[in-house]
Amino acid sequence: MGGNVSRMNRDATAKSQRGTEESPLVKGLLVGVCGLFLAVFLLLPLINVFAQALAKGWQLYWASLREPDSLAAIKLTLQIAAIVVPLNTLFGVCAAWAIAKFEFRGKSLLITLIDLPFAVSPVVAGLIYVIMFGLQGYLGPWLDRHDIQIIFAVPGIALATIFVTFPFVARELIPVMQATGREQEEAALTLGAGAWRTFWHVTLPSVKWGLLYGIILCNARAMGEFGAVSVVSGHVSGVTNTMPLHVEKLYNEYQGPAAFAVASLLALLALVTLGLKTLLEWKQQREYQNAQVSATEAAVGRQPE
Amino acid sequence: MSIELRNITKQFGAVAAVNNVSFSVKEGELMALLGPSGGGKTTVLRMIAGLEEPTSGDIFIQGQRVNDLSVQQRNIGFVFQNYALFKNMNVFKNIAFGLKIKKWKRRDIKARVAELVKLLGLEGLEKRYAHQLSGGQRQRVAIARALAPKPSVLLLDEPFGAVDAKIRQELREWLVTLHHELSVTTIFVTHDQEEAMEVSNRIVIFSKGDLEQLGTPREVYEQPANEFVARFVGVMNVLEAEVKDGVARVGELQFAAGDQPDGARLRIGFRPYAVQVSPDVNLYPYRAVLIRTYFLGIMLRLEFELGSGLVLRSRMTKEEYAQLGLEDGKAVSLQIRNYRVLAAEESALPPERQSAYQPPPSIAENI
Amino acid sequence: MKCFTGVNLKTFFLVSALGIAAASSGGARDVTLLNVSYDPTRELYLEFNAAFAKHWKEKTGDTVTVKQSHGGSSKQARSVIDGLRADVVTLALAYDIDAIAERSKALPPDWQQRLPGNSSPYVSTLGFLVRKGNPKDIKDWDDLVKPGISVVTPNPKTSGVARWNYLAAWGYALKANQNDQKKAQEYVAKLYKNVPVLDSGARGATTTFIERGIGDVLINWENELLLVTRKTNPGQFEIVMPTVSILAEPAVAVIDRNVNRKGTADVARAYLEYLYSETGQEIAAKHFYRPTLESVAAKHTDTFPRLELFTVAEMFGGWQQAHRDHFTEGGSFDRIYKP
Amino acid sequence: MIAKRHNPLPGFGLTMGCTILYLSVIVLIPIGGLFLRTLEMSWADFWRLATADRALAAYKLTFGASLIGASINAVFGTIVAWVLVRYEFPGKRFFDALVDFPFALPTAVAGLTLSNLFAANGWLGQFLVPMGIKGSFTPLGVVIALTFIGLPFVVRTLQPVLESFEREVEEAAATLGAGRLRTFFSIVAPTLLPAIITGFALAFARAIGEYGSVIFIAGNKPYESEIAPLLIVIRLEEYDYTAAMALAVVLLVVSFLLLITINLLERWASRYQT
Repeated sequence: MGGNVSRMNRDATAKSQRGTEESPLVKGLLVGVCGLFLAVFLLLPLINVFAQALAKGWQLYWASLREPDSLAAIKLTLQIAAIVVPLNTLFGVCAAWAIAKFEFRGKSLLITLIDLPFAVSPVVAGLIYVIMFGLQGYLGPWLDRHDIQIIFAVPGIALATIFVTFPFVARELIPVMQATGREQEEAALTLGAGAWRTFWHVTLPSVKWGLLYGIILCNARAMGEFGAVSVVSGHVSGVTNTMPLHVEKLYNEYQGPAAFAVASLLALLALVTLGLKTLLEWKQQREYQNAQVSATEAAVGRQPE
Repeated sequence: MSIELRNITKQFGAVAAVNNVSFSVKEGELMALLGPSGGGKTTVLRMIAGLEEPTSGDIFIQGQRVNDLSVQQRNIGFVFQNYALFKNMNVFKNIAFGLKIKKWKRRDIKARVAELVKLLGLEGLEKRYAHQLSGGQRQRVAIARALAPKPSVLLLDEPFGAVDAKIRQELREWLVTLHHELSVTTIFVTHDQEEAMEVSNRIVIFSKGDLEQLGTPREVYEQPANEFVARFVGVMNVLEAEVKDGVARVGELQFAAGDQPDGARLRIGFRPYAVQVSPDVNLYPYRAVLIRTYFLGIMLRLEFELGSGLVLRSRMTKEEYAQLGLEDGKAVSLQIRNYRVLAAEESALPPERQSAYQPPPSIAENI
Repeated sequence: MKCFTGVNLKTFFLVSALGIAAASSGGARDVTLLNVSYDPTRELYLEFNAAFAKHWKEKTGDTVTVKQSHGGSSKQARSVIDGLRADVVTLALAYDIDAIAERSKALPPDWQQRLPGNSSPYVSTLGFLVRKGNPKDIKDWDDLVKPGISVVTPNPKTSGVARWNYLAAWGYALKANQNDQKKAQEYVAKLYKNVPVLDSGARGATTTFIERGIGDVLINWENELLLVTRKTNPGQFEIVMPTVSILAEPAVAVIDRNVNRKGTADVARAYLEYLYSETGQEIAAKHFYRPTLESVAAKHTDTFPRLELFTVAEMFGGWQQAHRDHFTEGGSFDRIYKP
Repeated sequence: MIAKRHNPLPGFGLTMGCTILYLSVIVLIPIGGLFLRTLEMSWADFWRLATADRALAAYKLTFGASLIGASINAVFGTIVAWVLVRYEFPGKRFFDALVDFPFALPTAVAGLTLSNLFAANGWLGQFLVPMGIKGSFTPLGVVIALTFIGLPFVVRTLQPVLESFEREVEEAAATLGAGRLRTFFSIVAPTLLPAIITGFALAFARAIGEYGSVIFIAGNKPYESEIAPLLIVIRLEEYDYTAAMALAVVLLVVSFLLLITINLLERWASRYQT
């Protein structure tokens, strides 16, 4: 899911395709429908965020962002991402290695379980942690006696976010690692490289784009999660309000422009994510093309005998 | 004339994929378009089919100008390199597809498909899907599908490119037989000169968008129009020699240089079969040692080192090798019977020249 | 009550003074309180927290930082039940604090007796907000059920104020129909037929009415309406007070278990008690809550017109009873609000 | 779980151990906790809570709106994927990148801006509302939000399939005399269908659980514009933990079944591959 979309075949479509092409009318119509659909559903909402954020001027915009509660929300959001993303990356790499490089019973069940957070409602994700760690839940009373706070504090928010963003890195990496196969690692092993060295110098470089891609998506989702965090946050201004929750709070406080100002930061994050993703795809494509070119050169260089 | 191309040019952006090409194919002929990849031969085929539009020039099929006809209207059969079978249809439905489009009656479709299934040896596979077939079977389904609506011409793009060597040989022979039976005008594209020579009546040779030569297999082999054809069809040794006193020299080899001035550099080309070898070290003008023998099945490839260190490659049959009593390290004498002085440009090719010495009658011609 | 408070405070100050004397070399403490409150009190507590911090600094030398959490009243109570470590709760309904007491046992069931006025330092009532010039000519409850009138009120299932709104309407109808429950239900059912949106909280409803331009009448806290007409959107809306309304008694309490653990019991209690002080009452009035201290209330009679107010206790037999009758699954609200 | 056959690569035990541990702590044990808690209630209680009228209304809206949203995405997503893969037009790369926007945009922001757009005084609402199309605070708003968040799924599932779709197959149909429409419906569509259905299922699965974007734009009226995840939150706020858990279990089971369906679909989609 998410999908690492290959753009390898694009050049093939550049040729003229007489007889297998739609008439210009149909073409124009389809492009128009596509453009209109994307404009209404994607472009307008995006522009609207910034327009509303700046509706009352730059001064108010900056003032809303500089407000202590906003700064605290931004800080907390970054902090959560800093906890969640490395953990999920580590897990993603482990899971991808085990799943992509080995055959074992129950593999498809394991993959389905890894996918589960994609399909589970964020609200349910929050709820299960309340049931686990809340005072009315399983571990709550014990945690309370030992003065450990999980929900309504950073650990709970981090846990809920981990749950929701759990599959991103693993799901991006598994197909990439499967595609590269085992030969490279086996070759490294026959050359006497140790396990760690093999992983670091052989496996990682060949999956780096997929890995980065997963990390970026994971990060975007971690910073933007709302439902799950909302259930376990406690909404304490300046303490447990992440940026999305702060947006909701500001919105409920009649501070529309301020809400949109913070929202615009999140939209900006989304844009940066898209930009990085496009850049990654471009790099990956270029690397692939270079490899293709040198392969063709090698093939052409061979004289027929 | 079944198919005729007049001054066809195809530009992709600034690049001319096909450059002012004219040729014609006779009714019932089996024509090969031969050339290295990127030579423009597939583009020519696609233009005949109507899948590409020529930038300029005219295409005629059975006397009718078809430039303005769409693919659908041209009534051609096209077999794609990767077969392009419809994955969501079984063999029967694949073959019947074109007939359904032409609104044949169901009974007629059944009969026609049965006929083709039999002709192409696909009995029992009617219900299979593409992914359940072998490469050769897919190839035959693709041909059956193309032939079903009785096209006026059959176009095949690298028909044997995707099958392995052994099946390729069978398929070639089978294509010749099939063509013989149906005698439908056929053009096929290949980059394999052996395949072109074995299967076709005539060959068109392309390089970088230009038509280099058109002729029967024998013509293009024996009378190549230029160095490209000579090197592409068959194998050619090329030596670079310097002219001194009217003679071109490389190592101890000497070739008549005609009226070339001293210091001119000439390129000398000759087929491996043109190297004549004798165990009698005095029979031919040059002394050499056989340094290595490669067994290529019925043919052998030999490498001779001359006194100057120059290495020549030659080919001969196993019988000949035995007859001459050759083995690695043996000293021999040799000469180059036929050779050409290659022009500096790869354009026109001067006629072949012969060396002064004639072969002894005991040794067979070995072209 | 007053006396008790006073004694308490005095003792407390004494203890604090000793504490300061004892720790004078070590310097003042930094204390953080968490006040878990409901939506419309943000501005009130923003100012009150600053005042209290100043007051506390003067009295004890300690620095108090009060963190706020706002949300729907029930949602906030639920968080405390699940372990949100509130020192004090200042919620819309005593019922929500009862729920905390009952489910988490974090404070005694008789918490309401610990502070004056049933632990309601300020009260409020409900009013109507209409668009400028009152185009639909809304005057009293009866006008709300006229066809074509669009009424904005939040969802009683999730919002404190929405329950007040609901009970106020019900109570009005009871009074108007000589306690006929059936007629009251008919009236309320008709009223909710005119409601296009049920927001989950008081603030959401106000936003819907003001920013999104939905509805002809907004039923909301008096303080919320005054805030709109006097501060955020002056000149665009008008307040209409009905002849009869309900006396809303927001309640406050110290969450014993949390303050005992954190050692903030004294400051937390002082924080709530300060709400009853003249300063606290003035701040409440400034943010359009009706002060309970007579001396302060007298100064604000033009802001808070006198009208006939009934309480939940007298009309519905207390919150527990009212909740059971009206808001539980299958209660009156479910019966009338079923499209 | 033991690696079958001999495999010389190291680290299976370690990575598998870490994976299972992490998965258990984050996902399995908490979900198990939920189920365990649900077991404390009787089956009759569970059934009563999970199928209360209000819950049924919420499911109806959630599944109905998800179904409509996913269907809209199936149709328009196919067009978008087709246009992005097949045609050249100015701004193509920009639109292509923009397709992932709903993945990247926090759902709360999506809800905020969508409800603002479709409100009576919003950019779109000012034209639509007078026409009687009320986007904000109605079930239609739920559909709009769910369409937005599900948009990338069909496009991104379909794009690689379309890109790897051999043009020769279409050309083959053309040489056999088939026109564009005929080729599309008898050759192209059957090949794309599994990918479209998979994308549809993914969008549907995502839509069912969606919370953040919907609560901003839906009116959240019980029986009318209240989605199932919101009902869970409301039950929690009513201190009704058992009802919240019953609903959560229903949603979880549905999610799990959908995931399995999607896996089967993906297998079905690759049935013509060798």
